[in-house]
Amino acid sequence: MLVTVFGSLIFLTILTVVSSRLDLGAFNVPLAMLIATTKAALVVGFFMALKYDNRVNSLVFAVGALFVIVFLSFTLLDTAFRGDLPNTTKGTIMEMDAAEAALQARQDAGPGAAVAPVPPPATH
Amino acid sequence: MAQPAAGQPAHLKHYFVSSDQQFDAAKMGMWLFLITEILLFSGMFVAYTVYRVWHPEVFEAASDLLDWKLGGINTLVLLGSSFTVAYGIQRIQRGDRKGLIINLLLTLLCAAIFMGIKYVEYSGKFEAGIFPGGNFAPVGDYHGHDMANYADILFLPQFFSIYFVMTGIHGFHVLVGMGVFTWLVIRSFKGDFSPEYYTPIELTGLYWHLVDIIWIFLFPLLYLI
Amino acid sequence: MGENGTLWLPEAASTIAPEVDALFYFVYWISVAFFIGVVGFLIYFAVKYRRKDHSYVPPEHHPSPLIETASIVIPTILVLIVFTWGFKVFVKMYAAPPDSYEITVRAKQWYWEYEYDNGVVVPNEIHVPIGRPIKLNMSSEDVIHSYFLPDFRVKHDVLPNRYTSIWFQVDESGEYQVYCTEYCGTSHSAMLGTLIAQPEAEFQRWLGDQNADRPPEELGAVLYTQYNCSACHSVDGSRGVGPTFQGLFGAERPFEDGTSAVADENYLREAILNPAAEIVESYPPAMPPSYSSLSARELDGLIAYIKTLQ
Amino acid sequence: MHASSAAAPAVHYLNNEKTIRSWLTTVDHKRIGMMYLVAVSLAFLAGGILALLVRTELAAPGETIMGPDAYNQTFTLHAVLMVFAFIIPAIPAVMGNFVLPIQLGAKDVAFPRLNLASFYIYLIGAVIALTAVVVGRVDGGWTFYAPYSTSVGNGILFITMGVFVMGFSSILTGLNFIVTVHKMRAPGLTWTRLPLFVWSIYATSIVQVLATPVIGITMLLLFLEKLLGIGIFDPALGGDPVLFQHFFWFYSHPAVYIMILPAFGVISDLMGTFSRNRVQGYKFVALSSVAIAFLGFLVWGHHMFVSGQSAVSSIVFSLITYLIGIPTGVKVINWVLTMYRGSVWLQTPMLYALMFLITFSIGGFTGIMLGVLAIDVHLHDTYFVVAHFHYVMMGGNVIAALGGLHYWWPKMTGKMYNETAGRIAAALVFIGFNLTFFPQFIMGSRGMPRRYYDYLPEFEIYHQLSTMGSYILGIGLFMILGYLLVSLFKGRVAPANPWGALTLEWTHTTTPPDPHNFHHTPVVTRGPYDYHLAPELFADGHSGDGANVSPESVHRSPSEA
Ligand code: HEA
Ligand code: HEA
Ligand code: HEC
Ligand code: CUA
Ligand SMILES: [Cu+2]
Repeated sequence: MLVTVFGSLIFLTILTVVSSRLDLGAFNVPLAMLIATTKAALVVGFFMALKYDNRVNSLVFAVGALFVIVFLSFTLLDTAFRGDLPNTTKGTIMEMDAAEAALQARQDAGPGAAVAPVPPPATH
Repeated sequence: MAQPAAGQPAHLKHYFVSSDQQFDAAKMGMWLFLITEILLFSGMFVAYTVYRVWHPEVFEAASDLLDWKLGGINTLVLLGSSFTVAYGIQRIQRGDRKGLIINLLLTLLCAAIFMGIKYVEYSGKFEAGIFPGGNFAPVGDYHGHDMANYADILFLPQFFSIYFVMTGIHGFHVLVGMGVFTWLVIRSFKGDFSPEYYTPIELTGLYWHLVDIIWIFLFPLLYLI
Repeated sequence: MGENGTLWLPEAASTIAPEVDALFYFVYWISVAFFIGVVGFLIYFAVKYRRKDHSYVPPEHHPSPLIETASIVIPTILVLIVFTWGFKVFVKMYAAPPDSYEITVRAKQWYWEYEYDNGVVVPNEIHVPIGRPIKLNMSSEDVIHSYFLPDFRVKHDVLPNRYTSIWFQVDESGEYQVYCTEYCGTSHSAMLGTLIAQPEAEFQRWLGDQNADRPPEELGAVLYTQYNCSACHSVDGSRGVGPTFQGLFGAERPFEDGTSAVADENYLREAILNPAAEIVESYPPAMPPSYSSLSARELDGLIAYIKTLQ
Repeated sequence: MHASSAAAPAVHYLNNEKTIRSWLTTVDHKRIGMMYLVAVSLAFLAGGILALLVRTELAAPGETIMGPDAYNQTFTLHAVLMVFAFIIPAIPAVMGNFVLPIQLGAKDVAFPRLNLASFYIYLIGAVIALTAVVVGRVDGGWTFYAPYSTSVGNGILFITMGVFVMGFSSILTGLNFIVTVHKMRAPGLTWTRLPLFVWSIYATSIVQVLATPVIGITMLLLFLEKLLGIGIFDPALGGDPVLFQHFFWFYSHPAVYIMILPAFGVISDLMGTFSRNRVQGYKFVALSSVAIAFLGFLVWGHHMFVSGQSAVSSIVFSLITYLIGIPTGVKVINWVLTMYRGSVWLQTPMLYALMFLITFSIGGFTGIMLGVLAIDVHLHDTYFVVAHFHYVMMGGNVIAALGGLHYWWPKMTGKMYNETAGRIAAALVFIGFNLTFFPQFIMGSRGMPRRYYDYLPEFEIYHQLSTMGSYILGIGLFMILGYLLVSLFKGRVAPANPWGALTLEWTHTTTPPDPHNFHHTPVVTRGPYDYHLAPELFADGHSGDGANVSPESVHRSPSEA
């Protein structure tokens, strides 16, 4: 059984690499996380034998995982909605200055260039 | 100090009633320790997510700078080491001491390969001037990317700070694991373990699998997406 | 409510302040009522059931489960009322009306700088017109500070690399205290300021006056207090965090590194703009670097002022 | 008290081995607890003296005894010592270590060597933190907000590492206790028969294990920020200083429950014992500890209402903040009801318990006021907050700890302290404490900001009252230290069960306890506060304080010793 699990883990690793090479738009990140979570579940369940272990240890693990989620989601509740009241700006001053400079640069470049979007820093 | 009463196994501490109780306690203790490790890493995952949500395009661009092939090999190596640990435990449960020792040595080998590859990755980055945070000063050519294009991207240094801190702490855990495995190999040679008593291996195994799990998440987050 | 407010709260000068105060006193009186209940029963029981017979064991008894339920339900209801109320006032407090008069605020270690839309820049003393909403757009040049106007019941942190804002409306002229409430270093407690609320016409006159030229020594004397040089430097010869200004001009200055120099105009300019360059003997390198942004006129003014202190 | 005291048993944990080495290398949970007692008392003493210096400086506006830089470092060090070196280990590591295994009927904690290691890790951490003072200035308060903390001297490197290391000690202690509670209970000791002290230490341990690692990584990141400029928190490098505050409070809000939950446990045991009555609503009180532990993780943002965090998160954090008041209220009400129809014995420990109910309630209610969004905007970072947290930490935890110390002192040392002195000191502490901190509420809500070295003349009267109060408080505390030390040499020999309590440490082991706690694992047949089921203690006119320890220890220990 350990061998089967190991095989699945290898397979999932390949799968995640392959899927990340494809452009799935918004789905790339969730898919990668889904695969990683599956792999983690396999390791926890079989290599660490939590599936056959005392229930209290599963509880311990679940509580640990739960609080990671709490930490993450409550922090995002701030950072993802920063500036929802007008008393705080969304972006930093650095970003605003950079955006302004980019805008200025495009205007200086003449009317034709003004419509072109700022090029993304790098491509896949 | 009270000695274990006659008929009790030598590893049983006097304040425990039975071997089972002692083993269960040790294992629960280890699981608790593991969740503290998870929460320790969670800080880094939160930092990663926050900056990624703010600047997704920067993080995508940055992850292109990491070599997914090296990361992928390291993933496989680490998974392999997890397997050998689990398999080694199965061996000792069946009384096969030699099998245990072989598997532990294989684990150590995998860990060494992992660290070797990490060394290659780190030194390559340092040469290209990729340092954490404020020291970020990219120069020259790195794996076919002209680093000059990356010099002024806002928040790119943050990605590498997170990269170095995460993989750094992870690598530190691998090193600690290697130390403990070496000690276990020595003890196995001495014949300290038997199907009745292999708690230290079981616990170190749990630790090692956790280190593997962290990497399972780090790999896609840093190298792929 | 007199000039000094109530026992618990200072004068309620802004339009939002009475709303905050009403909520404050609502929660306050509920808490007082609960507290009296708790302490009342506590004393009553402690006296009534005081141990007289040392071998007496009270029989088993079960107080009504109603108490358990009540002690959950009643606080929950109260708490929900307070929550809704508190959050409504909070949103109102931070959502500035669109027609607000905007002033830029920059926080530096350790003073406030205000910039009006006509380019006038003044330190530490802010003038605002009464009877209309004012919005302060704030940012910091160094560490986090916090802008606090107790009489207006508003406060917000002032962050580096991000703009935050507060707004208020004050309907009566007067002078109000400004505090910095986020720890920001040595002179955090001296990072005070004054807000002067005045009728629109008076305010406009003041704003116009700011551009009128003042003789440099006079300007320097004003800046000396406004920029908080006074927190560290005395003008009467006494020792503060930094050396006194009295008799400074023209004197021989010994430095920590053993060298020395004569305090001429260039030296003073350098000492203000780049305080870390030369550290005067027996003083800590505590002078903030933030004064490097002083304008040439302000510098001339300060130097001229120091010259007068012989 | 009329019952004769049992002669102290020939061999107990204090005298079974006598060398210093035997102390320093001991794995006995009782000895480790006592070593912690000495260590945290020193930390409290040091922190308290710094507090008195703070108060003296504030006795008048302007410079009184020190300059602004010295002041800023003094209050920072005061807070760091009090929080990390004193209050967090205080009850769990001292009384938890000493009492918890015995209350469980266990011979030791699950991992005794780890327990000793935790103690040394704590010491090392404290020493590292203190070197910060020597190598560079550390100011800015115990919250270490970036970017201020990374812009001052190198002391910050040491203090963060010190906190990091002390955190490990706290994690390991919590881990040890959780496993001990799960795996080491005596036969018959079901979850519903656990003393409430055990329940609360258990809940505390959960928080310690889950929250402390995050302060670890936070301190590490701050360390790297200072050392390498990694730009996660430093806005000059594009980092977000508010993110630091999330990291810090994700630990430090739950940490306030690490401070208060053990105090709740002590109070529960005291209320039960000194009312000789079941603690009312046992299950509510027990489970509310766990509820508070969990809810405590969801409210950290209430420290950041004016920091620039999003309004949505402020609103959510505010709502959950109030919810914590509810399980806490359940406890307070049940404690008061425990006296109802009981037999209330107003000995020194009970005086502290009653004092706790008063001061903690004030602290709690003002906490609720701070949780109200619109009110907190006005009160944030003023002395109102300072008063709030001293009411819950000093008036909550420390008062409870003093109660527990007086309660278990006879068990720990085998000696009784002077009761009259105890009552006088309790009164001084109560008066001094309220005089110190109540005026701070008023000046705070009138606008006096915290962390101020200097202040406007309008606040002078409040500051003066506060300073006077702190001296009275100091006198009370020094008096306690004095008579407790005197009792070690001159105190009356303590009876086995001076208070007539029912938990195992009083009924089933000697005073001071046997090195192995029990010779035979006790079998538990009743709840921790079932006084009506304990005829062996109270029948025949006994007041429970007699020598009738468990039959087996009394009858068998001499022959086995
Ligand atoms: C456990 C926590 C704790 C405790 C107990 C105390 C106790 C006290 N604190 Fe402190 N305090 C804090 C935690 C604590 N404090 C924190 C976290 C801050 C915030 C800092 C910041 O802004 O970052 C703070 C800040 C703070 C300030 C605000 C400073 C400012 O904002 O400028 C003040 C001012 O009055 C103050 C005063 C006091 C006083 C007078 C006591 C007194 O109660 C002290 C009394 C104690 C003694 C006098 C010592 C006597 C002890 C013995 C004799 C040993 C006895 C031993 C046994 C009995 C076994 N504290
Ligand atoms: C032991 C430590 C401890 C404890 C137990 C608490 C308990 C609580 N605290 Fe406190 N707090 C601190 C330590 C603690 N706190 C510290 C150290 C700080 C400042 C840190 C710093 O900035 O340096 C702080 C700051 C602080 C703030 C931030 C203030 C600011 O900076 O602006 C807030 C805001 O919500 C808050 C709220 C609460 C609440 C709601 C509780 C609740 O748990 C209280 C619950 C108790 C009761 C409510 C009383 C009993 C209830 C009843 C009798 C029933 C009836 C109840 C109702 C009707 C509601 N606290
Ligand atoms: C927080 C305290 C602080 C503030 C505020 C402050 N200074 Fe200083 N200043 C110092 C200290 C400390 C020194 C001595 C160390 C040094 O030379 O840098 C000093 C030195 C000086 C000197 C050199 C004095 C000498 O004796 O040679 C001058 C000139 C000076 N300051 C001018 C100013 C002016 C003008 C302002 C306000 C615009 C100001 N300072 C604000 C702390 C301060
Ligand atoms: Cu600026 Cu405090
Ligand atoms: Cu809190």
